[in-house]
Amino acid sequence: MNAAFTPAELEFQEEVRAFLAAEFPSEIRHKIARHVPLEKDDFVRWQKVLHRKGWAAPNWPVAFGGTGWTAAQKYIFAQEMAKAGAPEPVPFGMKMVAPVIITYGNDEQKQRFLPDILASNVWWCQGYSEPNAGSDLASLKTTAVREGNHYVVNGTKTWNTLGQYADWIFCLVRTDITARKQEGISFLLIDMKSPGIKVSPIYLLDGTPEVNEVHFDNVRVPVENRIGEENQGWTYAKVLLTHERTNIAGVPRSKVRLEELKAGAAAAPDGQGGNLLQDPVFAHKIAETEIQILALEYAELRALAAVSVGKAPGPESSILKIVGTEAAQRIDELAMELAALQGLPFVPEQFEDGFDGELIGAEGEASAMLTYFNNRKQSIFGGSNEIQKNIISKAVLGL
Amino acid sequence: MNAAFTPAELEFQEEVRAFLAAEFPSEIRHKIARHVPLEKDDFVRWQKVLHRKGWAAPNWPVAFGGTGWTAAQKYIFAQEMAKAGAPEPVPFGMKMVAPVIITYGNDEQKQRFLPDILASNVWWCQGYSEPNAGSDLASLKTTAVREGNHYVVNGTKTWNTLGQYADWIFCLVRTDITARKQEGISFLLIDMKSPGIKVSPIYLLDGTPEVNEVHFDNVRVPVENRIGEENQGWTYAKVLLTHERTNIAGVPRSKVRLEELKAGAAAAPDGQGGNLLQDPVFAHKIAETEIQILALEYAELRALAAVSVGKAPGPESSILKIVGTEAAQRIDELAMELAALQGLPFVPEQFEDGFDGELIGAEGEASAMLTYFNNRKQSIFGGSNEIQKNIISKAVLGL
Amino acid sequence: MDFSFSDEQQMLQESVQKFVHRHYAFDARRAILASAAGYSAEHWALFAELGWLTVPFSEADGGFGGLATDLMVLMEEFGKALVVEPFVAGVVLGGGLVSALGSPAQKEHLLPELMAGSLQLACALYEEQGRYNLASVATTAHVSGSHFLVNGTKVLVLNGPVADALLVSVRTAGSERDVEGISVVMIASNTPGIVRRDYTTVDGHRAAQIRFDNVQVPVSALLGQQGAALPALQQSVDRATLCVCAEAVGALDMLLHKTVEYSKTRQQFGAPIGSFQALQHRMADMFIECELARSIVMMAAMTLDADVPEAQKQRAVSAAKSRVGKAARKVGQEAVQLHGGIGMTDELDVSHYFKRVTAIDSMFGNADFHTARFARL
Amino acid sequence: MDFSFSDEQQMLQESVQKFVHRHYAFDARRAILASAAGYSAEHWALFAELGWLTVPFSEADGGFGGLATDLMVLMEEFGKALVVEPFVAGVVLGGGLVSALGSPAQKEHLLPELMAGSLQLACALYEEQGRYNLASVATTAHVSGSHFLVNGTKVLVLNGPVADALLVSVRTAGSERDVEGISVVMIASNTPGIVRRDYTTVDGHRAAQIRFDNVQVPVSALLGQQGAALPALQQSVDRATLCVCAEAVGALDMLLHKTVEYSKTRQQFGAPIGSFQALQHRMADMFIECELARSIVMMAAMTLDADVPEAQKQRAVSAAKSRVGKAARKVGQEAVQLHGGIGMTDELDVSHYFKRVTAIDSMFGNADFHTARFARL
Repeated sequence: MNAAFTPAELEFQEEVRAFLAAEFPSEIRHKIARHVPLEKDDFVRWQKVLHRKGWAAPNWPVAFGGTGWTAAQKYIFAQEMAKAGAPEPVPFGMKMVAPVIITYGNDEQKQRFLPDILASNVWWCQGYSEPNAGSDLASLKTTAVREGNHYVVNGTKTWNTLGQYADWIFCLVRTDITARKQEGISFLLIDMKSPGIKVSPIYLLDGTPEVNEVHFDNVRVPVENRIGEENQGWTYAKVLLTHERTNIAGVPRSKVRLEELKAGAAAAPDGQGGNLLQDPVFAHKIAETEIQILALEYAELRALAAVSVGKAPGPESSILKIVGTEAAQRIDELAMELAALQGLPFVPEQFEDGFDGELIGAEGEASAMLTYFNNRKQSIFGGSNEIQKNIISKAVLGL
Repeated sequence: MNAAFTPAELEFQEEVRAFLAAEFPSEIRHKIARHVPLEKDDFVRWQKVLHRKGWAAPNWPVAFGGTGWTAAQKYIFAQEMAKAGAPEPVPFGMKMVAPVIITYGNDEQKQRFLPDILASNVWWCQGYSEPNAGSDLASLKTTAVREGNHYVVNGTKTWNTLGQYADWIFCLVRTDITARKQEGISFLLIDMKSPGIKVSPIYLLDGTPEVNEVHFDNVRVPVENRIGEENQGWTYAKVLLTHERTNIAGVPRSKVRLEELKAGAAAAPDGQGGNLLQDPVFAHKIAETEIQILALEYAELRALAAVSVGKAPGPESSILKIVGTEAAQRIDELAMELAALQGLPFVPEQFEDGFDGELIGAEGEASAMLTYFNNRKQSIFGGSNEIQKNIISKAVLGL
Repeated sequence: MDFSFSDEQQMLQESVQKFVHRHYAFDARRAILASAAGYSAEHWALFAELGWLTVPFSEADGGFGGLATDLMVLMEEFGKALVVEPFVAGVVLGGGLVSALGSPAQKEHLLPELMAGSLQLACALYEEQGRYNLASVATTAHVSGSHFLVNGTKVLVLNGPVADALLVSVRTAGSERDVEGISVVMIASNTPGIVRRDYTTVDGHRAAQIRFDNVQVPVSALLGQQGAALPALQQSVDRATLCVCAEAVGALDMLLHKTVEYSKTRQQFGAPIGSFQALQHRMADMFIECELARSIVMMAAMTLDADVPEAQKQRAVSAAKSRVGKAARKVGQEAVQLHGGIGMTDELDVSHYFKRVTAIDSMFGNADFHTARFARL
Repeated sequence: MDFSFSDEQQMLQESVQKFVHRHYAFDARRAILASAAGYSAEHWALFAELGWLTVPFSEADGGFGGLATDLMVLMEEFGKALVVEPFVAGVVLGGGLVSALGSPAQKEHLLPELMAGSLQLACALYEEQGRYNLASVATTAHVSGSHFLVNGTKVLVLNGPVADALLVSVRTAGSERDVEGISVVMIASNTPGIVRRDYTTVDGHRAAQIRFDNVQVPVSALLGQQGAALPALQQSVDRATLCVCAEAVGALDMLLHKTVEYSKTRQQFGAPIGSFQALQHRMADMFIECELARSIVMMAAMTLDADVPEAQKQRAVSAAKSRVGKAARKVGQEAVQLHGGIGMTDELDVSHYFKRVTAIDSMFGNADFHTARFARL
């Protein structure tokens, strides 16, 4: 057992740092610092920079453009990315549909889809959830009826994050309505330009339209866009749901945010002539959160190490999702407490690109409460924390 | 709405204070202060003092020896008792079996049993739980088979608090083994001197033998000792379980303990030259607990006020049990943190009557951890907090 | 000891319930939020007509009686409907300051107008460096002839955008956090030198950040004795705090109620989610939080109405605000979580209740601030 | 970065597992607890024979290697069986002080005996007024000729009742909480003037409160440089702290495991209680706590073995102790609660694990103490 990086790992760390310092676009960095929401172009631009370096998809097999990194290298990369404030790739193509295509797609599908995902030429979104199939995903109702060489798709998918930008969507659809719940589901890739698709935004409680409903009205999808066998889609979907747990805990990002929180507290007057970091109660809460994240970091490193010696990522990774979101949401709470009454103003123009007026509240304060609201989704989306606890109790504890 | 006491209530408060100052035996007061467990004689002696004053059973109907007090008077009485450190009556006779006898017993039973309970001539214990029927009380297995004018009782009851002192036990027994769970249960009063009864102590995790198992081996019980109808005992038992919620929250006692905790913290060196009450983190935890108890106090007062205008004590009173035990257990935690390493010594002779050596640790510290251990029972016994939450979700929220 | 509502309180409660039922459906509220003023002038006139604007004031001041328990009854119903009209900021806090500090002439001039609904007030009490400390006043008022010259910046002036006049805490002596030397002046909103940045708060109320650049105020605009305003400020803020606590109790009840009802209809895994024991116990915990919040707010209101020392009243208000903040965190988060994705949407009222109770925790001192104040008193 | 056990660590783990399986059933342990010494001399001899008593020591000192990660492996297995032999108090803490402070001659004299199991040590470091502050030393050692005269009282001297010699922190200069002026002297337990009050701790270990009344100690009994012992004291206590953290990880795992197994068999309402979702989620939470505790203890052990500044090591140990304390509270309480009444009884091992993890939180600084130390560093 050894916590230290090897010389080779330290060298890699330097390489990542140098790359980020040189290549991470300062405009994007600036936007993030000002809490300006990134647009499609920002994500694509940055992802293409990573692609040029060969670092677009650290977790793909080398044959398809992956990096072949060790667990330690992936950890270093994620950590340095977070420290530099560089956004993760939008996961729907790179981390969600690609592994399914790689594992279950045929050669033609691999050649057709993977290079454009790797190069960020095509933006994907997910079509899993439905209005009446949330945590109970397998109760989905969107149908795909075979007509010759096409499926005709009807139904509604929801919680499509950034679906407004998407070129393609991957969907779970019901191809056999007589079969039992998990059976009769197929996995389709659908061109968003297909006639009959309508995207309507859902406004979240902080006013952002980051998720959508996608409606399918007799959308014709070529049969060759189906992954694997008909009616076997649930098997592929399940793999996706337990796959790609890398950095699901969000530790590097949470560590950076915690440092920002401490800096903010040190700069925040406590109203009594001191600052908030000197307030023992607030400092205690920060320390507890920092300790939680430290524990989480090592839980993730242990999981990565297990994977790197060939063990499959087990249901234990559910704890990374649960604790990762809880820690992130705890930071949101503390940031809101730090902002105090200066968290109340809702001034969206402050977060628009090009805003150069005076901020209301200190840097970060004005967005603290909105971030708190928005991030409540973390424990709901991506398999709610309740579902994760069901997984732990069934698959780990055998209850 | 008015929080103030009326002049009559203030006068009553003075009367209670004067009575306690004059009549509460100093030997018992001294024992409690030194955390010496009270013995049977202590309880009986004090209860007889209350009886002479006519205050033994504040919640009984006046016809049977109750006080006829208003809700406010009962509140004042409970508060002053706690402030004086005077123990509550052992509940099994006064607060558990007596209301059942009063409500469902026949005249002969009332005359036979109630006066001796009121005068503390007879010590009762409860025979509800069984080793395999804990929270699921109705699954009890102790049988009572009718033979002429007797029932023959076989089985085992457990968690008999202070059963080693008891003259009588009230039991739920199964008189019809063919009936569905809640049916076929009868309510029997059994003389502990009956042949075939064996009491064996259960040692709890703090070393105390305060609970017992009571074994029944062909114990003959006269039929006239049955309350109400045969096979209708569950109805009577249920009433008992929701009845007598007065002071179930233990607010007066918790308030006194909190004051002791604050005094202890003010006297406890923090290792840095100050005391623990000056430690903002510890003071914050105390304040939160104090606020919780204040909220609980008013929740209980609201419930008492509702009862006093004729509303039945509802399932809302489950929150008094839950929050009352949580608050008490929180005080236990804080007392243990206050004691710190001085909570570790286990020196039982310090808590024996007549011990006059030097205490290890400050007053209260030496018992803090044991109290913490022992009081974990509060959320388990008397209808576990999980059962209370089931009651709330079913009976209050309609789930 | 008496926990029952008086006849007047019952009538007040019913009257608000009737109004809310008729005028405050979720869509109607949404239209008010989207309006320029951010509140309904018609509703405001109705509030005046129904006598609600007189509730905070004593009979001597021409009001309903000024009991905190009356305010509690009113505010809880407002909370159930998420009423956005600026009752607390303008009438309880603004009117409260006038009532506490004003001379007989000032009161006669201002209070009838306020109770009639024809005067909108806002209080500018908080500053960036001061966090929740009302004594941290760096805004200065220097005497210059028969005028004060006011300089400084106030944050989160609730109702600032629509107020006709501002009640501003200013330092007339001493240094930043001295408890002495704080005064309150009333300044017409259109006075030259006032630079206002209006905004909507996260929960849909209107507020402003206000800079005072050499604002000239006649010395007659002083409310109360010069330099001695802090106790009245604290008292008025405490009453406003009690009001938002009671409002939160109403809103929390709605969050619980809506979550329980949703859980009975929402089907997942072939059963209503309300049949899952893990969620049942969490809703039981929400119920407990709601009941404790209601109980402690009742305690605080009754204590404010009682003949007890001021410190005990402050302690009671802090206890209530602290516990309500805790309940807001817990019940709000659980309501959203148990609703799932739909609870995150703007379209459902649940998210609006969640935002309001969360915002309330950040107003007039959050849970930590009040827990510390409670411990100190 | 490497998270795998070395071959030696795996062998160590298996060797403890084998011992525990053979010798440490619950009843066997109960017999040890009831014995006069409170530990088994036979076991102790076996520990020595198996080389476990050498684990804390560097190869230079003749030990196994002295890695914290080795200690972690050993202690976790001890925790699973609730081993009561005084390994931490005597060998890790006592031996650690000798190793850190002792002269070559002292080490040569003491360490072989210690590793052979023929010497029992105890450390007298804490005082009533000092809480967890090792620098709060009021026990004095005044030089008188070629002797120190030691006066003062130490609390919670673990292993005190059976120790052959005591390592005592004394003040040789400065005032009560000065970090300079603290020395360590070794005093034979039978030295006149030592007044010992022996007792069992709540979790079945043996300890003593010890008063020193003009105890004469030769100056040669000084370990290390006079007045400069605090850093070594802190370092040794930190290693002992890591050990009890790892022990707690083992015990917590058993609490989880036993609760899960019990829930699968205990029938209530016609079903095993482990089928109730509310309890399932609570056991999932227990699992999470156990995994986080294990992870952070691994972090702390790896940090102690790394080439990093002392402050970072202290910070790592404090993080671990803080989190383990939290886990002990949560997992311990839940294990008892989910077992119900039977979990409260002395007869079931669950209550003994609960008491041990609870006691561990109170040793060497509780969760609050270490959270504050973490924040400060």
